[in-house]
Amino acid sequence: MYDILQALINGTFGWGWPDWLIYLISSLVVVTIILVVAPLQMLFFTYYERRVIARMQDRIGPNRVGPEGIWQPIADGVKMFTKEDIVPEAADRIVHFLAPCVVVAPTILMFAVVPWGPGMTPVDLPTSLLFFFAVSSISAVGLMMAGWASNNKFSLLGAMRAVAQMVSYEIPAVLSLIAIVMIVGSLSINSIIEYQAGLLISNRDLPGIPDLGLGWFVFTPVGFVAFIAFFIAALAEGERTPFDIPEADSEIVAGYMTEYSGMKFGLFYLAQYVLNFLLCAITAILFFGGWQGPGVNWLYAQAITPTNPDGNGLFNVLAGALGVFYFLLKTYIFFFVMVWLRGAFPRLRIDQLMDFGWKFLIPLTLANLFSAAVWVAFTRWGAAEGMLITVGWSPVLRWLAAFIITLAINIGVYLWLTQVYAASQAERRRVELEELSATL
Amino acid sequence: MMEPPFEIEIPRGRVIEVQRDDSRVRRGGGLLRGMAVIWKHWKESFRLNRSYSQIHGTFTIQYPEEKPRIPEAYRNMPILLYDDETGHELCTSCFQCERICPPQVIHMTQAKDPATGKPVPAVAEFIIEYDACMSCGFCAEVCPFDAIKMDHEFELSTDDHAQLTVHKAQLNRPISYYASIAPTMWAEVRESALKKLQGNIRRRPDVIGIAPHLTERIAARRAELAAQAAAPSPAAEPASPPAPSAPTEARKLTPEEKAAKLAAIRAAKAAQAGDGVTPSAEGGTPAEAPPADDKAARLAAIRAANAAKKAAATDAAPAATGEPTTPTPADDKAARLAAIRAANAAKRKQAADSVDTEEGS
Amino acid sequence: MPEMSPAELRARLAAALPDALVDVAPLAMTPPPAHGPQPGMFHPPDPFVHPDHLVAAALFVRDTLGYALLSDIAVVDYLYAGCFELVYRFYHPSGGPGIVLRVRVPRDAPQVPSLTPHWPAANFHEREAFDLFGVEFVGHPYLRRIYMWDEFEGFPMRKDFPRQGDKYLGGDE
Amino acid sequence: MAEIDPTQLELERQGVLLTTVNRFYNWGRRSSIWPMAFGLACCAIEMMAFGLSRYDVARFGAELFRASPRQADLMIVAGTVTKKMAPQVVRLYNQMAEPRYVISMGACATSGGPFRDGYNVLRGIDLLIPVDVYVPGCPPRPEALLHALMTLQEQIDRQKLGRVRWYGSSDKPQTSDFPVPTFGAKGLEIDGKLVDPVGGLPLLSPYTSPSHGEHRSGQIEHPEIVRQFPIMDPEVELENALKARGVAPEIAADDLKRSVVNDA
Amino acid sequence: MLQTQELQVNIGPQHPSTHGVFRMLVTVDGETVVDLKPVFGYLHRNHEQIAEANTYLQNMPYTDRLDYFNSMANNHAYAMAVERLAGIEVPERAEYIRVLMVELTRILNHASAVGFMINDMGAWQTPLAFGMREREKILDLFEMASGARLMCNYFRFGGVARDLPPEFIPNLRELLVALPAYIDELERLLRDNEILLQRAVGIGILPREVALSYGVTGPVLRGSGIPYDVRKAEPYSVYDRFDFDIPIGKVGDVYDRFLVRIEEMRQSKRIIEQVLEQLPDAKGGHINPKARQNVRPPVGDAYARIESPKGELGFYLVSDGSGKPYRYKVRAPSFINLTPLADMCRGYKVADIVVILGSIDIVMGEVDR
Repeated sequence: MYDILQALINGTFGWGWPDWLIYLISSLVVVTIILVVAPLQMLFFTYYERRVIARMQDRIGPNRVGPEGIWQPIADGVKMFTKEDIVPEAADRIVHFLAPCVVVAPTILMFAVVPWGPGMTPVDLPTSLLFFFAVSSISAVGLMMAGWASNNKFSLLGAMRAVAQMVSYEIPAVLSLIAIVMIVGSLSINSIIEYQAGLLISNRDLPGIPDLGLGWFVFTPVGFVAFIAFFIAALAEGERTPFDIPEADSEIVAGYMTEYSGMKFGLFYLAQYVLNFLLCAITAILFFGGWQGPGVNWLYAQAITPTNPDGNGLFNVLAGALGVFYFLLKTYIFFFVMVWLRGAFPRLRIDQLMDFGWKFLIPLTLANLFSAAVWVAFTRWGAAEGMLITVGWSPVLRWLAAFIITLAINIGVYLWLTQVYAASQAERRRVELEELSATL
Repeated sequence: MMEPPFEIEIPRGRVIEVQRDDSRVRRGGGLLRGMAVIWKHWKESFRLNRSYSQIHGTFTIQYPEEKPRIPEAYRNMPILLYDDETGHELCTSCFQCERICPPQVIHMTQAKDPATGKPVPAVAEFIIEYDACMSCGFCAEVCPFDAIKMDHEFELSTDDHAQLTVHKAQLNRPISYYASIAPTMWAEVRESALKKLQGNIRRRPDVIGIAPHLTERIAARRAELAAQAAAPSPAAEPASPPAPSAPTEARKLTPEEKAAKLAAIRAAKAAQAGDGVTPSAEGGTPAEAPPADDKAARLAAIRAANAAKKAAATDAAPAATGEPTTPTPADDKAARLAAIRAANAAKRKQAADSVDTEEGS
Repeated sequence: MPEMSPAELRARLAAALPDALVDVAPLAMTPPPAHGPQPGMFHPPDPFVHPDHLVAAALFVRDTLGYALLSDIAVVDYLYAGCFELVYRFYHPSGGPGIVLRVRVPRDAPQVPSLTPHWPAANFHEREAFDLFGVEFVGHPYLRRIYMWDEFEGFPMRKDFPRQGDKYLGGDE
Repeated sequence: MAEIDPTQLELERQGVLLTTVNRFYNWGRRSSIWPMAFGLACCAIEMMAFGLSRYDVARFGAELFRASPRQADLMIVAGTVTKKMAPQVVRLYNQMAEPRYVISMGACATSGGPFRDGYNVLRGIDLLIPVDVYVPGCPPRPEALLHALMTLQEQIDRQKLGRVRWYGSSDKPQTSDFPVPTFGAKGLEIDGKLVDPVGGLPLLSPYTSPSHGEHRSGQIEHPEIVRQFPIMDPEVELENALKARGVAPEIAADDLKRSVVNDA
Repeated sequence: MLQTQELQVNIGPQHPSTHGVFRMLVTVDGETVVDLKPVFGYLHRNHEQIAEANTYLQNMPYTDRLDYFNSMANNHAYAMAVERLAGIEVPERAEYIRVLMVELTRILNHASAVGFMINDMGAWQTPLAFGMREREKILDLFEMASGARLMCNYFRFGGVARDLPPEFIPNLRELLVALPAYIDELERLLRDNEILLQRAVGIGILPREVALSYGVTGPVLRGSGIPYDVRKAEPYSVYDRFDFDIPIGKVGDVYDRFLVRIEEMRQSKRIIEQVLEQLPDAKGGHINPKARQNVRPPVGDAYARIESPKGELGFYLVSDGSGKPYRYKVRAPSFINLTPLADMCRGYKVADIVVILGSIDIVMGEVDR
């Protein structure tokens, strides 16, 4: 944004405004866009989810408010804004008020590092991935505040579950990302996206692959396993089925939200769906190339960029539009998968969820980390690093070797882990039964 | 405790143990299969499912636009029938329904001849508490005169509790209305019901037993006929041209007109449905056309015929009376209601007071 | 499928538990009408057990005869005769018709030994009977009202509990 | 909404702003009525059917059955309200945030229905909380419930922002708490007074429907027809019952007294 | 060692997943259930007391409201009890129609019971929606025959209220095409589902001796491995003329009950097909006994029981010779099946309680009556 404004104001119009002013203007514009886009995404997501899940249940879903029910989320918003705000007598008023804000703020903040298209990153931090996950953990504090301030058993139970779940699933999420980070060698989201140019194979791994924007990580064994692990962890972080335990309404009414009404509840709702959007988006970015897709890079190469200030502004628009299109398409597809899972599955119990996270997902991601190391060693390392086997191999051979070895490792680990996990579960059940019969 | 004999032989069948196979190691295949099932539902949901043999497709009936298929036997709330032609109610106040009603929501009083004070086989007031009716249909089942029938109308929601205590004026429906919602069930009892009605009409003096909103019209018509009979005008022609539209608009819709309209709409819809299916039946193999189409067409024919009949009746009725009905004297009723309400309130207050004193003592 | 007639059951019980059985006279449910046909007396063929030997009889039925399904405990309030009758119904797991034991207790002191400690199936039946009829089951571990709230007074299924509504005023037809 | 507020009329005449806001507000509320996941008896099954494939209340934007009363707009009282359950229902209603609506679904919730002669059945939920829409039927078809929802939407359309009961300068607090009955020895009590005895008429008058005026609940108003609710007088009743069964009163003199039972 | 404190959690009575108004006082230690006390009565609507003031026929619609999923089954048991008491014969065609209706009821009950159980596990209504879809079709058939969806009030003493309408049988045959497809689909969706296995296998185990001593019946008893089914154990109506199997479970956990219900749906479909083969035509006798409105049985008592979808449903009637039952007692399967709930839940997690409760498949109308 800054580049374009710079080029537009000082270049095309030649007004010669100072840098800080342009920077200020561009920041304001970006902030405005984020603050408009985030709730819009949330509104669209609620509608999208209700329609899709209705279709899965042979129903129709909201279709009477506006054309095909498209204004439904707006009506919900209007209603929530005007609904009475109740603070329970026994609640801690200040914390009760602050909690939704603490939950919403980080989710909006996370938008800052999400690239929407080529050159369309609001803030291009060199450690944007770290920022993203660091900020996302803050909302756990808000949940705990909400649960505690409500002074309700169910709220507290729900909040505790939510926090326990978020904390424990952050580990597999981050571990699976480290595999990607190792391969890319950077914590910047933009460089991760740029790495995924190519066609089925990234052209950074194997130079010379034509750049169709399809060299996604998910096509590699390491990336695939990381994707699955990350997506499962994302479901848990976003409190989606089968991990929607914090708000399991058949067990603990509505979880930490039980005592919230009106717009405070609306804020939780907003935070949850915005978080879902961001998790879908980050999945699309890390494993499915984000805005990468056929044609984007070609268009962007002719646009105004810091490296190419003489480009054509029209191509900026075109590349941006195409990039945003690809990005949103992927995001929505992931959200569809989330809804699909919600339509299909019951939920796990909290201890089973913990078991699954700690006993299955974390070992799997650790093994995947090892695969990533193998991948890096085979494709990147040379004699200097002490990797003597591959000296003299052609890049294709090196890539193939890496692919086969990591594939074998990952499949083997997966099969072994399922076996071990099943055995451990059976053992656990046996022990529990023994305890049970002992107590009876 | 004795070990119970579990080896039980069962006549004509086996005891089968369910297949659990829960010792198998599972690797997510079951989850994927479940997702495939859901995907199929999502994919197929873009077409409609209206058949009993299908499990895929959108199953929703979009209610306010699309009316549900209600079978003839459906029973919601009881209604009282009166004869279209004579205006006489079929009910003779035999108290059968009041006696059988399980929640005791039917209340009625018998009409009395104002001249002699003797009871007449007709009902003076008939009250059904819709708010407690359990829709069991016993009243319709036991009624020897087929005067009380179960309605199909279910759009009865209201914001006023008092409206759910329904009096005779709101309960009255013409026979033609019932014949339009339940043609075969009415056809079964039609003969005997009308015969019994004829017998009862003979025992009813004056306008007793005539549906209240028709009373004045019929009284006027009778006076007219009497005058005609007195006057030597043999050329009088009862059938007259269709009624002028102006009074029809001014008046509230009478039940017959409503029913006729309803039937007409239904007939039109049914005809539409029939049209919709016939070309396909002709185009494709006729043998493959589901039996429902055939049925629908037949139903449509019956309904259209009914509607036509009713339309004729509606045209004739206003013509026969010659002038629009006036609403029943409302002031009188309101005054009475107010009196009763006051009495009730007093009673309740008294009861409360008595409890108060009890509490105090 | 085992089948056992009431007479056979009575014989088995008399052999095993000689004190348990009691003889009862036929019972009139309602006061005899002044005119018209007499309604007849109620005299079921099933064995009547003395309340003190109820547990032993029930356990005999379960453990020796194998009727291990306690299906039902029904209480009937014979207001005119001044007693409660408890009808215990047992079935055999391999099928066949059931057998019935009956117990009569006076209305003014309805005390029956509880089956629940020996046979948990009786638990809710007995609590229900206590709530609605006020039959006290001696030895029940948790004899509380099951349907009505604890503050409630009276036993609503007894025939002399006040009734409300139209039906009760019409009288028998 | 019979009388028209002159200021409102004036404002409406002057500009469209307020009416537009009003309409927008009503539109928001009418299009997003979230019911509470709360079923009592038979009607609850039809209420579930009304949320699922065949009837699909989601079309009206009302399929999000909220578990928490704080987030729900609509309480569908679906089924018999027993005296044991009535305090819970009132408590739940008190927990709901305004604007809140109540649909009394089916005969039992409206008047006690077929079970109104029972000793444990509340004769109409409108004795304790105001009801917006009554649906007769036992149970009403899901379509009838959809119709009730549409009736409720029509009611919402007619409301004016300035004069609904939870905004403006009403002297009542915004969530005027409805008294929660407590259990007594002979029926429900409010503030220690017997209000719904076992036997006899309830000693409460029903709340009027918020959108409506004077009418009271379904008492039959006819000089010759009286519904018999004998007011309970335990001693007289006991005597009557014994007489009807031909028993001398001495036999079961203290039958109505609660026998003392130890908790083991 | 960490000191833990036991906590009292109150689940219900308006809790979203307790199948109506049911309250459980749960004592938990962490997430583990230490003790559970069920509290009933929130739907105690005095069925038995009202029934003793009604005539025999007037009680028929009240029985609909006992187990409001299976009104036909309730009607059947009550009609049988009165027929036994008054010595009324039932024509053959009416018997077949009765069996047909009750088996349809069993299918719709199990379809929705499985759906509710999976809902309690946290599925977002999908299996329930599929079950309710099939249920709607069956309800359409009920409506055709009896005039009402839920509260059918279809059986009369000595027959049924009216003969089947002509469009009933063709529609039923169409439905019989959809039923196996639905059951197969349900199995594909859930049977091997890893999440369901995690939630269901080994949860809520009720060993068979314990099940027997608690007097539970129906799918709960059969899930525990005892093939007790009143239809076989003491054949009533015309059930001795049909071939069908009794599925039993192995362990007695939630999963077994789930599988038993699915298999019973298949068996019910088999029975319906046999009914359609054997159904005598309408000339075999009157099936609409209008004359039986005022039944006045002689002094005596009678007990009739059937295998309702939830277990053994019995009616105990005592007649004093008048037109009203002197005593009317319902032996409600859901009520008795709740007896072992505390034992089934003890030692499991709080989240399992609702699943176990869902697997027992209770209806509060019958529990509290």
